[in-house]
Amino acid sequence: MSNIKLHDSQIRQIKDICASYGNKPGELINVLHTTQGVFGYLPEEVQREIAKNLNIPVAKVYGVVTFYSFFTMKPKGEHAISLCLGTACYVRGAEGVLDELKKQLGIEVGQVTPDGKFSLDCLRCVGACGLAPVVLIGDKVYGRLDPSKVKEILANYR
Amino acid sequence: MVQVKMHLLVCGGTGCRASESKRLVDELNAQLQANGLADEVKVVITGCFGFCEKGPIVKVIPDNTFYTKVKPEDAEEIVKEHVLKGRKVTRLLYEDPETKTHVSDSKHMEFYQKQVRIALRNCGFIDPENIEEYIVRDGYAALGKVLAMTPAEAIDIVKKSGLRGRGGAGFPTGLKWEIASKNKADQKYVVCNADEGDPGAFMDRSILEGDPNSIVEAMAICGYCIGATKGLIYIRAEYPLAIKRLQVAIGQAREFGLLGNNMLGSDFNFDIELRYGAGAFVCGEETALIHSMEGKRGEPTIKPPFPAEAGFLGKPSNVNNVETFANIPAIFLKGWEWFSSIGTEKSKGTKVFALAGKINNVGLIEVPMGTTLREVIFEIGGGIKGGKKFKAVQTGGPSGGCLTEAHLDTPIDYDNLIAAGSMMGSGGMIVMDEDDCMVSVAKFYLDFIVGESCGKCAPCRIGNKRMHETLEKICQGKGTMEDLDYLDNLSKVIKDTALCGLGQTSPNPVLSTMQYFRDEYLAHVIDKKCPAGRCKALKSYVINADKCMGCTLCAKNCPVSAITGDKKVPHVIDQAKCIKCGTCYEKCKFGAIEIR
Amino acid sequence: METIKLTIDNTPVETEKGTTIYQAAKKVGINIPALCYMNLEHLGIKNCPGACRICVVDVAGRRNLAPSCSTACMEGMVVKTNTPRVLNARKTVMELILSDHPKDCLICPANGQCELQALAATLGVREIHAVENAAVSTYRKDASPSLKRDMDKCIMCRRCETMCNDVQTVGALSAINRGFMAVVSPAFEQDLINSPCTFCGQCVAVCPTGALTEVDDTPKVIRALADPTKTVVVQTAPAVRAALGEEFGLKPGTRVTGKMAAALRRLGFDKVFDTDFAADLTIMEEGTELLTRLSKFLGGDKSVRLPIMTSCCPAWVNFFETYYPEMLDVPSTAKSPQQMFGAIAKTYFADKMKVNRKDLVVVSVMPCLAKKYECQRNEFKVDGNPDVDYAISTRELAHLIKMANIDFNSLPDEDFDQPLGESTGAAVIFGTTGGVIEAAVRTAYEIFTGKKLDKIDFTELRGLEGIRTASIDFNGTMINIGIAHQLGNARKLLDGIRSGMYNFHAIEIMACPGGCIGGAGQPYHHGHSEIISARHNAIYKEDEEKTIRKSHENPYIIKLYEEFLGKPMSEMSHHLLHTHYFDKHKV
Amino acid sequence: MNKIKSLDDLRKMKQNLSSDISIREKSNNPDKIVQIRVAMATCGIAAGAREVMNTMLEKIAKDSLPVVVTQGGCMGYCYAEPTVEVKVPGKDPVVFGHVDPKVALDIIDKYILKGELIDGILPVNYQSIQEKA
Repeated sequence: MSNIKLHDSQIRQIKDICASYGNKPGELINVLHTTQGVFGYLPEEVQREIAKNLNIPVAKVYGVVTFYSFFTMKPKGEHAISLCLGTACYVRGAEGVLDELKKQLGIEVGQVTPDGKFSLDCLRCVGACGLAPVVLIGDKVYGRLDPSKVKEILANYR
Repeated sequence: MVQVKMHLLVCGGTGCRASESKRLVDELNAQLQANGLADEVKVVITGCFGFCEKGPIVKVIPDNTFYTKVKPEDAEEIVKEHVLKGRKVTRLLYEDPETKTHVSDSKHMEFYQKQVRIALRNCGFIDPENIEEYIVRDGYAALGKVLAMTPAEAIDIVKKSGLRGRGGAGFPTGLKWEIASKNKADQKYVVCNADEGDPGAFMDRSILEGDPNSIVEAMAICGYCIGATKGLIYIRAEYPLAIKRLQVAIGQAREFGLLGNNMLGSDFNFDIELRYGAGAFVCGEETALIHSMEGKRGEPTIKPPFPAEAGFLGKPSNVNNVETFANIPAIFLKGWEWFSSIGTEKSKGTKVFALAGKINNVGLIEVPMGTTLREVIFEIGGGIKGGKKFKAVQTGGPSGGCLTEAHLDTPIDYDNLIAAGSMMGSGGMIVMDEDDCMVSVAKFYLDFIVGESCGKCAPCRIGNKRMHETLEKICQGKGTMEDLDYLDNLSKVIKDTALCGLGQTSPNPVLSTMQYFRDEYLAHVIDKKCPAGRCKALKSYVINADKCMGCTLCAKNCPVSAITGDKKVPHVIDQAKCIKCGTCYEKCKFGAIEIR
Repeated sequence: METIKLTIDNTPVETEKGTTIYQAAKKVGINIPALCYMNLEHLGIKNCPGACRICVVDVAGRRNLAPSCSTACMEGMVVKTNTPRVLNARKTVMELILSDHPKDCLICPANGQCELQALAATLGVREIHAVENAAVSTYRKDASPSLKRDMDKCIMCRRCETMCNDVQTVGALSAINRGFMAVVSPAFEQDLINSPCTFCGQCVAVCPTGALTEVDDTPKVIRALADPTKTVVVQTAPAVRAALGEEFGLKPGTRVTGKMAAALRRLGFDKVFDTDFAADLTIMEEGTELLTRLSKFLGGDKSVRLPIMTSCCPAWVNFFETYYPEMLDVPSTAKSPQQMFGAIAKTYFADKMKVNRKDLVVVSVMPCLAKKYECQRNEFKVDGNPDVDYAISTRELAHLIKMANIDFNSLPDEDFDQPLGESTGAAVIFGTTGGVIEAAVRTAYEIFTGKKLDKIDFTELRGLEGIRTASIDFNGTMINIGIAHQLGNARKLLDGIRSGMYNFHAIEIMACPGGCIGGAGQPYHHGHSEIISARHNAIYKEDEEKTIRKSHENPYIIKLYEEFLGKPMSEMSHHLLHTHYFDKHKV
Repeated sequence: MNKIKSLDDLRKMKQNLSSDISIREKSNNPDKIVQIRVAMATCGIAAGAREVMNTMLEKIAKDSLPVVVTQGGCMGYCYAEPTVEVKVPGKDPVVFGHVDPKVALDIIDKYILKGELIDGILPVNYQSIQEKA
């Protein structure tokens, strides 16, 4: 059933996270944020463990995880690429940048490259509209992009 | 003692930080140190100046010199020339797009001249991570005033000020507080909605990053008024800087006794906690926001009951957005008469707008209600980028609509925007030019809505999906007149039947573009043409034989070998093979490739 | 009480404050169509997410249309329920729902029972605007031993989610995903069998479409009936007779015991027996177990765990195995009547008939879907051969009767066969909440006190409130009894016991609203809870009319003990009629 | 820790802290207060402009005067450095030459505060304090 088996130390980590929020069901989203911060993603076993500690049905945990786009059940690439698709970026040509990113990486939005190096996601406005269109690679922001710059930027990470 | 003679204010907002403003600050400090000026000149990291287009910004005080697009490497020159010798670094000054002259004093920039800053009063002026600077700017004095009044008196002032909610629908804030104050409960909550989700809107983030203490103070005021001792700020997890600044502000306020028990010697107690969003636009809707804060799926529920009756954990809760709160301290400090003297008859005060899109001065501005779109776009915003023609401005985000040239002289307020088929929303303003296809724009918003619909009610869950599919069909050149009728009917039904504000307003971008740009829809449907040349399926690249020199560059670069022709002979594009990538168009040095 | 006046479709209405437009309209004969809305008033169950938007009406002065299910009446309100704007909105929304719904109505298990289908007809949907490559939401399908899930047919009414979480507190189902792909599902879209599902089937009972249905076992029954090498016997649970008639257009609450026996005989069952017989047997075993524990307890034995809990309800058994694994030694070890019947049929009766147990097929007709799961449990099999081969629901039986061209309503009343067809009034009331414990009290009282009961009816144990408590005077010893129906109420009761709030000697728990009469295998109530209370009354009427009303007086039970079992809780009884429970705790 | 226990505490705190940010407050409304610009080009600095500026800043801070001091480039009066330009609201700007710390204090005490004329005003072909846009 489960896709990964958690180590005892990981189970302990989750227990501690839940306990730090008083094991309160109302803190589920905070617990998920913190846990994803530690694990990078929220696989099934992690969600089961959280459900157990907060004493809520795992279906509810899964329901929450799948509702919010911030939470992911898949690990991200080593370099997580996020393209802003806010309106400002859109009207300044973000779609073309996206097409180029897909082409260069050979993956679709939401996927990870086979070597695990890059993952590609879209997000809504990051608020750097003055720099539109904007791409984030990890925490670094690349602004005022056009498709021709994509290859060059990716080269820094290859 | 050495007197500080100069302040260098550096924007530390998200936009400017993205352009390395952090490193710039380090570099400035290093240069000051190297030149023995560290004691005389203070570098202050402030919130957003609003002029994001030209970030990072450095403002030199007291002479108000306004440097734009400053790179860390420029620090040396600024220190050696301006700080040391009093000579302004001309090349970094803002250049007026019309007169092409350098403007050194921000007081003389058109961008700032028309603005009236109430909500943004401290943004770009104080160090947001230093509560003392806020206190010097009369911070917490409004709270002090309020604590000397009865809650009813204080609510009355908010009512008289005419302040309306800045998050969307414009519900009178004082009335909201009054309702919450009248509901009896053992516990009530003040909730600050900082889940700013409109793509292209970042005013709340800038306020939180630039002046977090004003929100803390306003929430405490609200708490006193409605009888709540707990405040919650629901903030997007995508705003790490705003979160950090709020945490600092709350921490400092607690340290100074401006949050906690017996505030300012009264018997009023108040404290604030942060709750994080997790990427769901619908959580900007207050019932959805409350469910999200409770650790649940952020699905809206039917109102009534309103949060003022049964909100967070079933207790009466007052939800206001960031900008609304940001106005509160100013109203108490300067009086409701002052506030209500600004603006139009039914919309008082100012509104912050995030200007973005095809406009010269992308940024954050605050203008009195009643300012016209023309003033905002052409005077403050500096007009359209690249001298292109203005086509439309989208206000209100995905819930709003597109307005046209005909609306440029309409004074902006809640009621006028609704009458024009749009809405104030949170204040995003996206400017579009002649190159933007309005069908595609409508499709863009629907795409957003489809991605963000919570899926609870049928009209929004399925209806918006069908609308999006229909728009896609039209952009593909496969649309029919029946499709337009279908869109029209669906839009009206969704407005009529969707459960929450998100759904009820989701057809607005379609309705307004269909109303104001019907010819563009008809061009797509009947002529199978996209007048803006934006819809790939509807455009074809054709080589103008008169201009083609037969250089073969296009043929060499075509990824699908759709271009053929001999050297020095005009080339031809095989339309069946062409994938319309536009490479040939970009590569051609003779302008021989035309889009039709 | 404060009342307000308004007009609906030009009809003046006076109603109490807090009434919704939907309810007020109903009062004056205006039935506003609704889809997600469900209000089981008699049971205190309500689902009103305001999600389907079918029930919208026009309220004068309002910007948009109002959902009548969740909009309270206001003084002076002017409501129109059938303007062109309203009708168009309703129809358009219905078209949208249908555009993301499979069009296989003709071969759908809910065909003819589907609320969506009926409403589409009412609203007059004739075509759906074709959108090129219109997406449809599809999901993993799943069949457990009891239920089938085909969420392509889900319309997000959320009724199942309400039942699973708010009413039953099982938490197997939750809304998942967002937007167009939002649906109700177990965690990770895994199979129900891997979830904490108890198979109570209340999700099926309320599903307005064919998204949630029972596993259809009728083909297996038809095959067995047609197999000349098999002896096929049938048992029918008490609640079935109080509801089966509804499938044939009879008024809810019509008892069809005789017609049912006749129909079963015509279907070809070799013997038509009654689960009620096994219910009487259950009382003998469970009652004796209660008395044994009680005497030890009253005698000061600290090792005895009280209260004793009934164990007839298979969903309840699944529930405490999953959620209260530390209490596995508390419930009675007595098997459910269905399984007791199977065990006796495949031993005592098979011997009598000189049939090999492998050639004897035991079919049960149950108001329940968890019974399908129960009869497949390994501990109820001998060398792989189950004591009960197939458990079909009341609905499936009705379907069999219809398929066999039997005109049910014109059938004569017939009796059950013997020896496993005789029952008492005590057994009949097993079909409703409070019935098992009343039956047990009738017998336990007489055995404990050695006195004859003057008054057989323990009305203090009856009713439809979710949790009921009563103290019965056993000749000076007060016996405290707790009753709960719906698993959420069971949880409250158990938590109350844990916290020391309650102090019971015996409790009865039924998973379904109203007990078995509200079981998930019963004819659909379609949100009309008055149907449940009509069945409730019918059960007590049947009891009243029985000549023998105490289990220990059933002559065939007496004979069974004499000939075969010896006495209650004997070694043979233990072997055949008692079971044990498993820790099924999962997250 | 510096708890604020009353509105008075808050006011006091504001008073104590205000000098730090006053430079920004003043620059916010330059037209309404007295502006002093000290020429701080190489020649000015060489002639002691820095000392002059610091003297003025100290005086202004000490007495919480509504005066803002900025530094400018060379005004072209190299013969008279250090030079200081003073603009009092409602009056034309004047430029003082050969300013030393003592003159600097006189400028503030006499010219700015009392409106008396003092020696050292340079001829009128000066630039305005308003930056050429």
